[in-house]
Amino acid sequence: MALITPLREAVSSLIHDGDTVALEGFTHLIPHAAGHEIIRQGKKDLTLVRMTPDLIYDQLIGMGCARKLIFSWGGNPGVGSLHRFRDAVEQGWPHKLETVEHSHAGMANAYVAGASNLPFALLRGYTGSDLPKVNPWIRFVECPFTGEKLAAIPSVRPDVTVIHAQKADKRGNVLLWGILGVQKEAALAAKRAIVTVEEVVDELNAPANACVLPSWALAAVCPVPGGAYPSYAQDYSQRDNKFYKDWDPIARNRDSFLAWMKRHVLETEDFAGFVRVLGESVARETV
Amino acid sequence: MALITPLREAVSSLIHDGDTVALEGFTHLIPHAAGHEIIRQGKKDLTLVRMTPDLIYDQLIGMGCARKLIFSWGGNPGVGSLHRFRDAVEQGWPHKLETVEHSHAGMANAYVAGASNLPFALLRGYTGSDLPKVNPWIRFVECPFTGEKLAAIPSVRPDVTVIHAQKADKRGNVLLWGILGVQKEAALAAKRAIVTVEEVVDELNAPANACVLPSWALAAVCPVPGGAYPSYAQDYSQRDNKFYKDWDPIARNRDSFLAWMKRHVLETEDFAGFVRVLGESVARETV
Amino acid sequence: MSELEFSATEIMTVAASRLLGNGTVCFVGIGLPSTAANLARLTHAPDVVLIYESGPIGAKPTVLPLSIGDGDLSLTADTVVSTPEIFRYWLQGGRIDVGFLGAAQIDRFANINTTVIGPYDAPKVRLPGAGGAPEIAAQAKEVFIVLKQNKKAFVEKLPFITSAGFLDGGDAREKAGIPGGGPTAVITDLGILTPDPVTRELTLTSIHPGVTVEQVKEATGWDLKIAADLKTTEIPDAAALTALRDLQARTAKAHGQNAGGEG
Amino acid sequence: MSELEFSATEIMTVAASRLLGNGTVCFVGIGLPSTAANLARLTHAPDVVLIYESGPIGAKPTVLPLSIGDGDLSLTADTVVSTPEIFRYWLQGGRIDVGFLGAAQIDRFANINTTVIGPYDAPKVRLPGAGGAPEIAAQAKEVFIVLKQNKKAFVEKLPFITSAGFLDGGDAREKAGIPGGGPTAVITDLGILTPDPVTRELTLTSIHPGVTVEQVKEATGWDLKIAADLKTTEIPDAAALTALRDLQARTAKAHGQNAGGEG
Repeated sequence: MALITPLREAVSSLIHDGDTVALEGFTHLIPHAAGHEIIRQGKKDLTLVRMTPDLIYDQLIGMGCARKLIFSWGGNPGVGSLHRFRDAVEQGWPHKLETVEHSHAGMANAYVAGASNLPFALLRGYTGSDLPKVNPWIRFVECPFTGEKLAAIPSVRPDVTVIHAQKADKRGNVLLWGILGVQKEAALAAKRAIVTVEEVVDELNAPANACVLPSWALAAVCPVPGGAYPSYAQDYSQRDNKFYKDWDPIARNRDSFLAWMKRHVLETEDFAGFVRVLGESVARETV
Repeated sequence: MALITPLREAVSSLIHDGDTVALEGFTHLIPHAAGHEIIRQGKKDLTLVRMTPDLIYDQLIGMGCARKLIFSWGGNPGVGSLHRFRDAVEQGWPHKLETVEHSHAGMANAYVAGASNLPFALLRGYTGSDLPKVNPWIRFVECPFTGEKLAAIPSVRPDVTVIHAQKADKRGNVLLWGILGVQKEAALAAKRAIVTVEEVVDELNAPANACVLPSWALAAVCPVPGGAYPSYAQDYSQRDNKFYKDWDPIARNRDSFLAWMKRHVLETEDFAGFVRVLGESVARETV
Repeated sequence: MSELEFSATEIMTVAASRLLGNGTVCFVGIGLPSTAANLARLTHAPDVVLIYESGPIGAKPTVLPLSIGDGDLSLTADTVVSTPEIFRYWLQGGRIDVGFLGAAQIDRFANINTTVIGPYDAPKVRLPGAGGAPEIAAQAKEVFIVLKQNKKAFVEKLPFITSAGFLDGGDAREKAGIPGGGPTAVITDLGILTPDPVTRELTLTSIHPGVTVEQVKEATGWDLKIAADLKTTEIPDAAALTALRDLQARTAKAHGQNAGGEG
Repeated sequence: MSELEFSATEIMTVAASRLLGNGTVCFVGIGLPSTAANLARLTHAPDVVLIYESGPIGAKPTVLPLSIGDGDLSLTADTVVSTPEIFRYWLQGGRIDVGFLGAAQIDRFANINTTVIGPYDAPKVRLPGAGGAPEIAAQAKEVFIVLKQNKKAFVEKLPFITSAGFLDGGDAREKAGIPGGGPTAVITDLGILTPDPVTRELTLTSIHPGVTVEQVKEATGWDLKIAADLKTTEIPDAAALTALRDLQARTAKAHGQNAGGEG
């Protein structure tokens, strides 16, 4: 049963050094506040899983939280490279980052297989691609009826999945809508699921067949209004496209990255603190 | 692109003798009107697929439309046996019926695999059950990573799937809600999907992430208000529980069954005709 | 609270309902299991989570569903997902605490048959078949089975094992690689049978008041083991009986009957 | 209709857009493919069905999405499903007519690289990676690829094949068991390349007005084949150009920029 929990407590008690952790959200509903809290608490040696490692993973990787990354597309959407990700892969800074690389179809199926408690995902995929040459976790199985060869990859079964959603009710049932990505599968594939939410309401009033995650399937629900920033929550906030562009020069250089992280994340108490300091930075810029 | 089509035309042009046909609906939204139309048009030699063959398949089987049945639970829900189904299996009347028998988990996964264009479904299933001894289509595969054995069954890929839904818009996009069963998967697993609907509206006004089947994924959309009867359509009609009970004595006897089918289905023009004659029968009874 | 008269079916239902702890996530079959599970929800276990294979999760029906897909299940649920999702993410996903099943026949190791009486290819009676039971029996953390006890139902050898209990007993279930814990209680109109911790043979551990051991043995197709410390089942308290009768009265009023099935 | 001046990117975009027939079901990548596909929708192909991997089916965005998960895609779609469903039921399900991709690098058989420049284990440049491309390239009935033509992008040998075109040419793709028909057009800022029906080698079959064959050869890292009946690409008509510019102006106003990516 998910109790309504402060984010700091949830991250501290549910995420351990060495865990496999998935923070999911497909452009929409990316759990940035939770990523910051992981950095603040100095979690180490994580195996990070995410279809589209973007700014949130650039920050986690640059701050040395990750030992390994399982992913299918790593970039700053609409802008270009993830400089911290590239620095880790190309130069081993701040330390070497092991990567396991899939396609989106592979990752999406691996989450489905994880949620379904299957050891592997079965898909038509990777044929003709060089990915199987560099990823020993892509194998092939034969259909016992037709003899056809199909791709098989291990399920994703994170120790912890973190997602952001629009609403929870007081019992900890969660409702999300709009672009859902792989969040439901990621949450159900995990041993422990943490959900940050825009607001806690008395009644969800979910439409028929909406995407609801029942409280008892979750480990913690944490109210963090705006906690997807600079990503967005449909019907609550807009994506801050400018921030994605601004991130490029900040992350390009190790020192400017570290200085930014220190000021905005390490030296702020929580997400509200981050928002306040970021506001100050933006105000200063625009003077 | 699904054109709005009269049911008679859709059944006549899209369902052929010998086809594999799935009529799905899990208590809710069972496409009874379409079943009647298949009987009226005297379709033969069908391989019928359905998780829960109930009254609709009892009628199709009793009228000799089916050569083979792929299923996982065959009964009159809440009442007892399907007498026509049992007569076909136990006595070969009106002719022998081949059966391929699964569990619900197997069938549900086989529809998912069909919709996913995979040749087989992978599940943890059937272990310890005698079903694999009597169904050669249940096999086992090994996980290429863990060596674990998992069940494999062939995908369901019907030539035609028929479902009933609440609404279509004028372009033929379909919206259904409430208990969804396997209908989406069944429709997408089929070469041709026919959807009968309660009504055709200007705009679906579907809630976010509702179950919508786009027009271009369907072969025909047929307005048949009440076409799930004696099953129901949430927010449109109630299940006629009494009819399910009344069916028991009608179907128990070959002659009473044939007489009922003749009067209510063969000698009526269409579903509206069926409803009219059924009303007369009920009125006569209650005099 | 004063005592009320009760029927054998009532004590069976109340006894089954008592086994469901509050907050338990329960995969419910239609019929007796659904009655017992909803009675639990309406009495001592308000936070029990009822999942039906047609898709409702957290259903709180006001009357007993006649079918597995009644509208009342959908309208009162926390969410309604597709049937494949129920079997894939929720049951196979390992999220079900208790699978609550009925059966046509059962053997001494709590294997159940709902497929055929007689040979599969030339059945004497063709039963409805497996439905969700094989995977519920295999994958729920534990399984409760509720059915009336008589020699036709409690048989020495099943003509067909639809869903596995403990197979041949002992560690046969674990050896077969079946993930869930298996049946922990068989609740009948005569008593409660639980598997011996080592042999896994069903043993009468509780007998309903007014029933004799001889009666139970007589209703069982094998030489039934009786627990040394055989208990007498607690009689249904008035609150539970009243809740059950109210539920059935509401149901009869809404449906005109009180049976149920898949489909 | 009068003629307007146009840029190389504009003729590329309009040429790509023209290839999309009305009613086509199109799996759209962010960036140039999304621009071309939405231009088609706003001009000659109002019933084109745009599917984005984040989940929207039948998206009709009023401005170009900056990311694959923009709210505008969700709000204007016929329905929004999960990402696994997009890849499983819709792409792998064989329901996509046209996969519309960009690329970092391409070879003569229209294989594409979006993974690394240099060795995989010690890359000179780490590119974003595969995203949805390998399965889009494999499973869509046909594939259009749109990218700017230069020697860094059009290379003799790819350091990494992320997504298969025709592999080594001829029937190599079919032999590998790849279901979709593969790339049928590569639209660049210089012309349109299409695979030879037998060898499957990309051949310049249409050249944009004002561009010379020498220029195109110069921008290609292999000895580019030129079609005997080389056509000149029809110039963008004023209606298309106006629609494109309006779309981009609306987009700039809404987003402050006009790039895009997955994520």
